[in-house]
Amino acid sequence: MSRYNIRMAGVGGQGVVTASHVLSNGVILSGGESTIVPFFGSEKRMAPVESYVRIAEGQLYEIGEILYPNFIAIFHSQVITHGKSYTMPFYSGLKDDSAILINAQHPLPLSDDEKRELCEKRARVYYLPAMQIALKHAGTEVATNMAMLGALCAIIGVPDLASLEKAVGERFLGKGFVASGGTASLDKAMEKQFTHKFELVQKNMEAIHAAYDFAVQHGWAQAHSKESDLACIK
Amino acid sequence: MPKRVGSSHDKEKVHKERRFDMALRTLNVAPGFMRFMPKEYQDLVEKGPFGRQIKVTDLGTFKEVLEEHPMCEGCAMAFFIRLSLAALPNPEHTVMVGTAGCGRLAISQAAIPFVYGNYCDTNGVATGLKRGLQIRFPDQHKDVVVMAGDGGLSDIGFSQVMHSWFRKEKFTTIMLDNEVYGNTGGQESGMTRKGEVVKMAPLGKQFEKIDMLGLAQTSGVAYIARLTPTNPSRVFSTIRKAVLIAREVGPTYVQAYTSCNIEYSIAPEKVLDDARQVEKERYGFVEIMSDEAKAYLERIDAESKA
Amino acid sequence: MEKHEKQRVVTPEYMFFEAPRTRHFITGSEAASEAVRRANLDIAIAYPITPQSETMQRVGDLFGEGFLKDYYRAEDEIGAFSAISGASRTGVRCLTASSGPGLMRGLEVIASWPGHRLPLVFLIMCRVINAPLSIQPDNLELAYMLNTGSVLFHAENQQDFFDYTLAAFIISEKCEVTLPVSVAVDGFFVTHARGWVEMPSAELKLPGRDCYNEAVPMIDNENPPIRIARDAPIQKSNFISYQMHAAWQQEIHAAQERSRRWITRYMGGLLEITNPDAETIIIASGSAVSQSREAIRQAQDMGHKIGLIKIKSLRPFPVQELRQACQHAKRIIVPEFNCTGWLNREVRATLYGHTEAEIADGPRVYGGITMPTEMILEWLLDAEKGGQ
Amino acid sequence: MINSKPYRVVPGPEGLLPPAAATCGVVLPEKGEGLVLGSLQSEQDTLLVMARELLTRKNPTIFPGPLVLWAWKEGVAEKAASVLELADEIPGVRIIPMPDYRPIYPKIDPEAVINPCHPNLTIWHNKIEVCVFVGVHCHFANITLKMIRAGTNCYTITLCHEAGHEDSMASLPFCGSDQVRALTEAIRQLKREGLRPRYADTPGIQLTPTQQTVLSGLAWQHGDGALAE
Repeated sequence: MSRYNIRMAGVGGQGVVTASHVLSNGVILSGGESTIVPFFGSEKRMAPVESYVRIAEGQLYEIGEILYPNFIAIFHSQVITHGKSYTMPFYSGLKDDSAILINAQHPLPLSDDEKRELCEKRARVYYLPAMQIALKHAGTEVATNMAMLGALCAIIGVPDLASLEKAVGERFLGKGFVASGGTASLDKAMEKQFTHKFELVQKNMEAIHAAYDFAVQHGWAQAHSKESDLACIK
Repeated sequence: MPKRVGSSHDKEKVHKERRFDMALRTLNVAPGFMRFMPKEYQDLVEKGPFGRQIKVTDLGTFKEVLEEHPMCEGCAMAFFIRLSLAALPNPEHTVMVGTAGCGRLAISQAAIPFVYGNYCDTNGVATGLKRGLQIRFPDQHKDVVVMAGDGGLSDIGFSQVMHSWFRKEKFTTIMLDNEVYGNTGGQESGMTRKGEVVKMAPLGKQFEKIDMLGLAQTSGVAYIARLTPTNPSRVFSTIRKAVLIAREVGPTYVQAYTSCNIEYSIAPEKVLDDARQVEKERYGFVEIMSDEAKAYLERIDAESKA
Repeated sequence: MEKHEKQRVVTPEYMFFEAPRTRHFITGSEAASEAVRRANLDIAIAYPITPQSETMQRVGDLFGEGFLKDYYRAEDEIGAFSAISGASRTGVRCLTASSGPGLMRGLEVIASWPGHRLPLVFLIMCRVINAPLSIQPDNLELAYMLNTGSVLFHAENQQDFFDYTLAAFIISEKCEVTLPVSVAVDGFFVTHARGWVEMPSAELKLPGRDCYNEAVPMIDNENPPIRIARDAPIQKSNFISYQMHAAWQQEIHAAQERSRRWITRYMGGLLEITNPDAETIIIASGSAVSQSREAIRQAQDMGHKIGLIKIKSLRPFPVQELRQACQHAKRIIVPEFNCTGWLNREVRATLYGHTEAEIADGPRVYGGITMPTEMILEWLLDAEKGGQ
Repeated sequence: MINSKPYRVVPGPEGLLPPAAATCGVVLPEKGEGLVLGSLQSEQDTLLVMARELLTRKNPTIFPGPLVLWAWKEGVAEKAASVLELADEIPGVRIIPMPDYRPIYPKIDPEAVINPCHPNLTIWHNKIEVCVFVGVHCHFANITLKMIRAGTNCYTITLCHEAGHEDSMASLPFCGSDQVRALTEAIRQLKREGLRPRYADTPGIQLTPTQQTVLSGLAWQHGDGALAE
């Protein structure tokens, strides 16, 4: 298992922190080690949220924000277009030969400088229509975070989908999880949408699978990463 | 009618009036710099509420001191704050004081000096501000307005609120009462209703909502009001009275129901329906004024008509 | 006409150095209030606690006489310190004071003053911190003050208390400083004891606060910008980088550094050295300096030459000066009136790698007792023996 | 002695945050002196360094703060005029104000303002490699200067009304309109001596795209300055 330092960035209410918990737990269930740390401000509307996931085979000692990620997942285009990112630009600190997964149907209008810098870093940039996938397969855009997880999982190759499914189940069915702030309220709202919590898990998994397949079909999976994904070619 | 700033003649007139007022000089863009100013400042200078009387019917015709803010969609508190700031009789001579809580996210974006100190300190800081301004500008009304949440004023800041009232400090205290600690994620406050199950009240709140109105009366607060944001013109007149009476008579207190639609699960589009219902069932509109305050209001009303 | 209107405004230089002075035998509390009388103070906010009360009730009398424009007794220390912070934001000259447990109660507010860039003077009459309760002198509370960002002086005696307090107002309001200045003194030993104090005429006063020439805008609606949210936005988010908070903290400590120039100009330096060429040196602050002076006299009678470094300013700390002064030292002792030895730690951290001297871990007294000169002498002689 | 070498305040980027120069032994100049890269110089030498940097570095920009943007007391209009005169001598210069210090929601427009909460957005976006701060309250200037040094290669110049700034590369204290005009004169002197400005072909002040949009969108603005005294 490779070492991953994943920076997830989005806005309040998108489930960035939830996604990071599920991913991290999935890695642990699959036998790896992982830690997460979330950060959010106290603005209420469209507030930037970041969560950092570290993945490794052995024990993890580091704490805190990931300033030098080798994977960035952008859950909302405003992270880029409105600078809703704790560090500017959104790819600040990105290591060479890393990947960026962005929730957007179409490539975002990056500036020439941004394109050049990403090119110099040999960054692979993937645009995933995560919200559309969520709507289509889970019937709610609240599952956008799950679609992001599916594609992320396909790109880096961990965790396996069975472990991820287990992690989703633990998150929504388990009793041990302590949600903070407005997340608990959102959970309640989500639960009302589905007759059974199991259905909620199932729908989430459908979003994950669909996005996973999308990534694989587009050749994003680690084993198949293509030169043509590099930012400088796009 | 509000004074519209359109023709150069009007502009000149507004400008002349402003010359006599130091505060308005801070609205004079230095010669040659207007074209470099951001649009919002150009608008504030040209179409802002400074140095003129604003009525509730003027909303939408002038550049408000508060527009963009980072509070939740549909937030009743943000709506109430917007109305209150528009209602200030002299925004160009007003200082706002806030503390931890959702409200300050909006108040700090307004074009009015805003002080954010520490936990519990609003009414102490306001006391110092009012007295300091009184020393420096004995002949000019400087309005100090505390605007903070139920937790900030009835729990952690309670002692300073009460003592500012005992000392008869001449400023206004406005409580944004959402009956919960909204900013920290929904914990019980002293203003939460008895029996509500919220965070840190796992068995439901064990005691009654604190009777701040009763305490204000006992403390001799000159003007006391309780309202909901259902009626903008009432909000306007209440805030206006509270600020004016605090200038001459004594401390004033306004308590506004500003629901937390997140923690109490109110759909954004139902926020005002909820406020109407709460107003009808239990919050009402209450106004308690001392005789001195009444006489003062009558006097300034007569003066303005004369 | 109010009393303060009859006073003549003189420059700080004239007040501190040139004005003729007369000698008075007065208590530390009287010395502090006499400084206030000449300080052109606008407002003081008080809350009683022993041994501070004598000073602040005298300041209340000054208000009664018309030397101040406003004064009141607050509900508690947090109320007093919060209110004085509001007053300071409006540009008036401000004073408050406290002791031991009161200081601890108000510490949240005290530690926020520098970040809010609030010029004001805070008098500290040191007293034991609870528990167990005592009203006696012990300066442990200064350990907590060291990291608040406030400029911090430690006065030795009544004369210092007068001089440092007057200087504090001027230093606090310098644009590049714009910080609270705290003047500490050991309770009872100074506040309630008499000493000779030389003072300029009470008909003189310092120039008033020049608030539009400070590091931040005033909250008075008379100076730009019209949108003033000058207190630190505390959130980490898109529009406020973490860097702002970090740079803000740096700036507080940089401002403290900038006060060095004014401490040197108005107080003759951050430290004061006696017998600079001695190999055995006492480093002390506050009342411990007076005790050390006597111990040095006794040692001299016994044929020992001992040096003394009096630390006047704890923040900023006289780092370079102390290193310079201790270059040839062989033995150093640090007498203190507190249990934890905060000055000792400061000294060790400052001198590490800059001196060959042995630094003794004491002597110390605490809990409300003075340090007998015999105790200092004993440590000195021990140090000399150990060093041989 | 450890660290006996004088600390130099050079352009960044320095990484997360450089130390405050004041805590590294850099002291503020007296009247008649200036600071260049952390060391004391005569006022005239300081002005010449500032002038050279302004004429030769990329995208020179003036950041006027509230104390010069608003004609709130005697002398400000005069100082503002001197700042515009200075701008007129720097070909290709832009003027981007710092009208206040609040955290701006929802977004800082880097073509409209520079904000102390995130000054580098403006420096990066406009690729500013030399700038002048004038009329900014010292506290906010200082934190801004440190962040700029942390994250950009911008050469910072401060014309301070008060005691000056250790964290800018070149700083002049006690600057009234006379000192601003002295800088303008230093620029003229360098030009006379044959220094060809980097943007010699684009004389005058350049408006940012946002400023152009605002200007063209609002007819009443053409009477610029009409409101001022």
